Amino acid sequence: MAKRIPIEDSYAASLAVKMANVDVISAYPITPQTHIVERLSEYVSNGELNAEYINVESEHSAMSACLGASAVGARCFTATAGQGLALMHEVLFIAAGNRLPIVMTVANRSLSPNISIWGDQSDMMASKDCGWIQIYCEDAQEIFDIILCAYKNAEDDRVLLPVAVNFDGFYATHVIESMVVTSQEEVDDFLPPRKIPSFALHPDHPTSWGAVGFPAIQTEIKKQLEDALRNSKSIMNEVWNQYGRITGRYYDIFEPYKTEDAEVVLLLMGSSCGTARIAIDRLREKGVKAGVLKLRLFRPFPDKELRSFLKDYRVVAVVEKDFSAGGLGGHLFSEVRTSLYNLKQKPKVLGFIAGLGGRDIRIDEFESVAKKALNIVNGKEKMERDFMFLQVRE
Amino acid sequence: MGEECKLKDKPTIKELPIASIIMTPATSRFYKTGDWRSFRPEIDKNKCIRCGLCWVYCPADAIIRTEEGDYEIDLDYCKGCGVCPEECPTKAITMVEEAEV
Amino acid sequence: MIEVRWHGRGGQGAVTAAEIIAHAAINEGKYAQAFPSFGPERRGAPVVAFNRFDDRPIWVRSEVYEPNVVVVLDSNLLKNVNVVEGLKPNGILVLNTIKKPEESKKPFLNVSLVTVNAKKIALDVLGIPIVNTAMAGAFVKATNIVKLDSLYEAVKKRFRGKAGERNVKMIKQAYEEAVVLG
Amino acid sequence: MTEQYFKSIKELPTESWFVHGERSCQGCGEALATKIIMKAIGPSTIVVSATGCLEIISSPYPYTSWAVPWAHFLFENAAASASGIETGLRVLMRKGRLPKKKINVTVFAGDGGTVDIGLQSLSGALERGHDFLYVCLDNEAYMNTGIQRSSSTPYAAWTTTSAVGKVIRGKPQWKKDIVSIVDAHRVPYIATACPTYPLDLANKAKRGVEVEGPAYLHVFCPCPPGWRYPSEKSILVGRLGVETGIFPLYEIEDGELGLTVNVPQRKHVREYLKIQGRFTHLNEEEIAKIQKRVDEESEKLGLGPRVKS
Repeated sequence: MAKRIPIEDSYAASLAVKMANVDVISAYPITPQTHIVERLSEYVSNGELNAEYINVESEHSAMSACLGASAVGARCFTATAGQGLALMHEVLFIAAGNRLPIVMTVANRSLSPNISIWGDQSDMMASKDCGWIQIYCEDAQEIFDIILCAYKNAEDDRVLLPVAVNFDGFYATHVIESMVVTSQEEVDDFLPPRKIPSFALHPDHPTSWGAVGFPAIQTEIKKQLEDALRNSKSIMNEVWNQYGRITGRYYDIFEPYKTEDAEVVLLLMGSSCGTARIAIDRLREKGVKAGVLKLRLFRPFPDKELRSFLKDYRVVAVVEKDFSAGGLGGHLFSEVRTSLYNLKQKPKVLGFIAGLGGRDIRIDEFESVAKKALNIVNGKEKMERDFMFLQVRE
Repeated sequence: MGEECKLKDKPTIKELPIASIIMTPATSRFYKTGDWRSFRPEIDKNKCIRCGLCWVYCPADAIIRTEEGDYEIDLDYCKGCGVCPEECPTKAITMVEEAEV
Repeated sequence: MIEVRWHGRGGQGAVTAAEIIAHAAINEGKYAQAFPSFGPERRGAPVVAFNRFDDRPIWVRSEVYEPNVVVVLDSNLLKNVNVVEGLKPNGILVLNTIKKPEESKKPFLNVSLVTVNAKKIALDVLGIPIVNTAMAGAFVKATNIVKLDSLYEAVKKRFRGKAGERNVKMIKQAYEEAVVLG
Repeated sequence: MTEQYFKSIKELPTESWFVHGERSCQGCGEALATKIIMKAIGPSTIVVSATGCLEIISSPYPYTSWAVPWAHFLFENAAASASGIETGLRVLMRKGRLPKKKINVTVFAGDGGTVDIGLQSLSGALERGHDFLYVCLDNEAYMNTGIQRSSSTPYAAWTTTSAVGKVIRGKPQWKKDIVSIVDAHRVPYIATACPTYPLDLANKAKRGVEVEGPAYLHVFCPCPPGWRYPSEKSILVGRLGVETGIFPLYEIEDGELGLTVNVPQRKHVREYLKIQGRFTHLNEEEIAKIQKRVDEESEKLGLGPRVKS
């Protein structure tokens, strides 16, 4: 068993970015992501990382500088959170549409008002349609591994898409825990320097990027992106398997925990998955057959995989730290339910919104959600709608 | 002009290059702006002093400097703005109405 | 699993102490977490930090509500903060105080009390009243969660050179001087 | 005095890197300026365009008027994107992944993309000191969207959003002095230019890419439909802008300001204003106000006295 080292989650991200040998880092400080780029700045200043760090004047420019650097063939990194991601919003689409394999970490943070530096997933969810591959991580090990895989996946000729690696602000940025570090030799072997595409911006082969998208071509342009995003799923699996063979740590689109005989499945993403697993253990001690499905990949959305996994369960309770204002509850809930809707046999899908603005979700709260979902499917309890807010003081 | 045939303003999704990047430089030379014109400039070679002002001032890049140092209007691209006769120091250029087809 | 809550003030190094001990535990092959109370607390304001220790991977990521151990870096906090809130029955309270051990025991009859005059040690060794590593020494005496040597290694990694040596001395002295009342 | 890279217009290359077939309006000052600048800086260039007229007219898919690599990403981020391009090239060359070569990273943006929505991005890039040339093609309004007022629109000018009415007569504010703002960043090279003076423009563009660090070129670009004058007058309008002192041509290299086109005897601003439809509503009082301001500015710059009219 390889030796684990102590590391703060943020620094696990920085270390992966360093070991990925990025060429350009362009970032603007925002809590709770700042530790990541502070450490990268140190690496660059110390000469431990042969890269350029662009101290931009906003997140909009952070992503814009990544566009330029990535378009000439550089491996680029940025990190942001909350308002920073919101400010980047329009630029995110350009990165995806121009097929630039930028990797960005998002230390998921609530959106203002009121100003909240604390974690929830509403930032990325508000930009979920930007064309990026979107992955949610739980802990330092996963952050480290997924970032390395993200570059490999993003830069694959068959993909060429940006990847957002999400993890909950503070809960998965400011915690010191332990992880195994893949050796630099293994990383170099797995992830050689980025191959500069033949169409990169360079005077030796002039190309024109971002031409006017007349009505006659915009449909094809958008569908081309959608196809690329859909296709990226199988390549991601290839990459994860390859990484698994090197490190022994395998990743998949989702990760079930004690779901085999479960009567209720909690479905969620991010740092609370572990807390939910503890809740499942406790429920099982009390005779409640519950399980957790941790979803790792949010874009491209794994609807097929979820259909085949979830179809025979009785009830699925989606717990998430975001919601669509005036819409149908949480974004994840909406998409899970939509994925299952046309099946003849399908579970009841319930949505629970919790953990907004960094509010802690306790073990007993996950237990209550599982019990409530069971009660509802058993007709012992009713919910006004299929989704609800938890943790609201009435 | 084989290259011209490859330019499709309505490509299928498979023909559309990645990220709709235009892979060939300067393709607008296949788009002739000459038909925008109602008046065409004509150079009187006898009056022309070959100063090159019409060439440098042509906003449409539609005046050709020949190897001999002469200047010719490239009617494929001339939009007929009228800048060249206006700026010609010897009044060697006049605008002539395009004949109806 | 052992869960710990640290009480201090912004700038006293409670978070650093929690981190150093987590480092020591992980380097011994244990699983550990250290994290601050998440927020923009400024210098001087009351802060808390947390630890978890276990022999198996730690999944839970909610805050610590029922600690096994509470460590207080500044006894002035006792005036306004209920430091033993949620402390498990038979839990341990590690207190930095200038009072005699017996004098401190009165309000904390249901917990095991460990006291140390960390301020004095800090002034002796560092010349400034930064008590966090001393409290880490007292914490180890109270719990035996990590070996002293592991803690020395972790602290030397955090504070290079002379500062590291001085902090090792702090830990050692606090470990020796801490009084376990039970 | 500007470095004389080109001594006569005939020394400009025959070849173009901003080529014909572009779809600018007849007599477009912006297209003309771009053509001349590209001739001056040549093919080893990467261009970033901000959203605007130039971007639209030069890239209707599948047609591009660029013979050099060109990218349009967004409206307000051209300087930041160029920062990334410049940095990316530098690091890839340092790491040996691209052959070492001088590449001129150049931005073309309109006045809106520069003085309004792109100002923050520009300021950031100037402060960081990227080695690039930023060209602002100033046609004094949002022409691409149909002649709306920008902060670069001159005082009293009509635009579709600074309408001339009974209460308000055109734009009530003066034109934003972007050159001074850029100068406050202490960049190595700043110049103003106008395509009516092609040699001056070409030499300044070349100087801009030759200096190390950020260079800023502010180009006065007459716009026939936006300024309301016939297309053949584009060169004349530019000339009158310069000869009246409305748009003086100078450069600031390492903090030293020098006029590059001297105007020994300034014409009255009326000469410039009267040929443009956007100023036809001006009364004597308004003209006098403009003249007074131009007189003050001209004196500071050392332009010649105004001819009596």
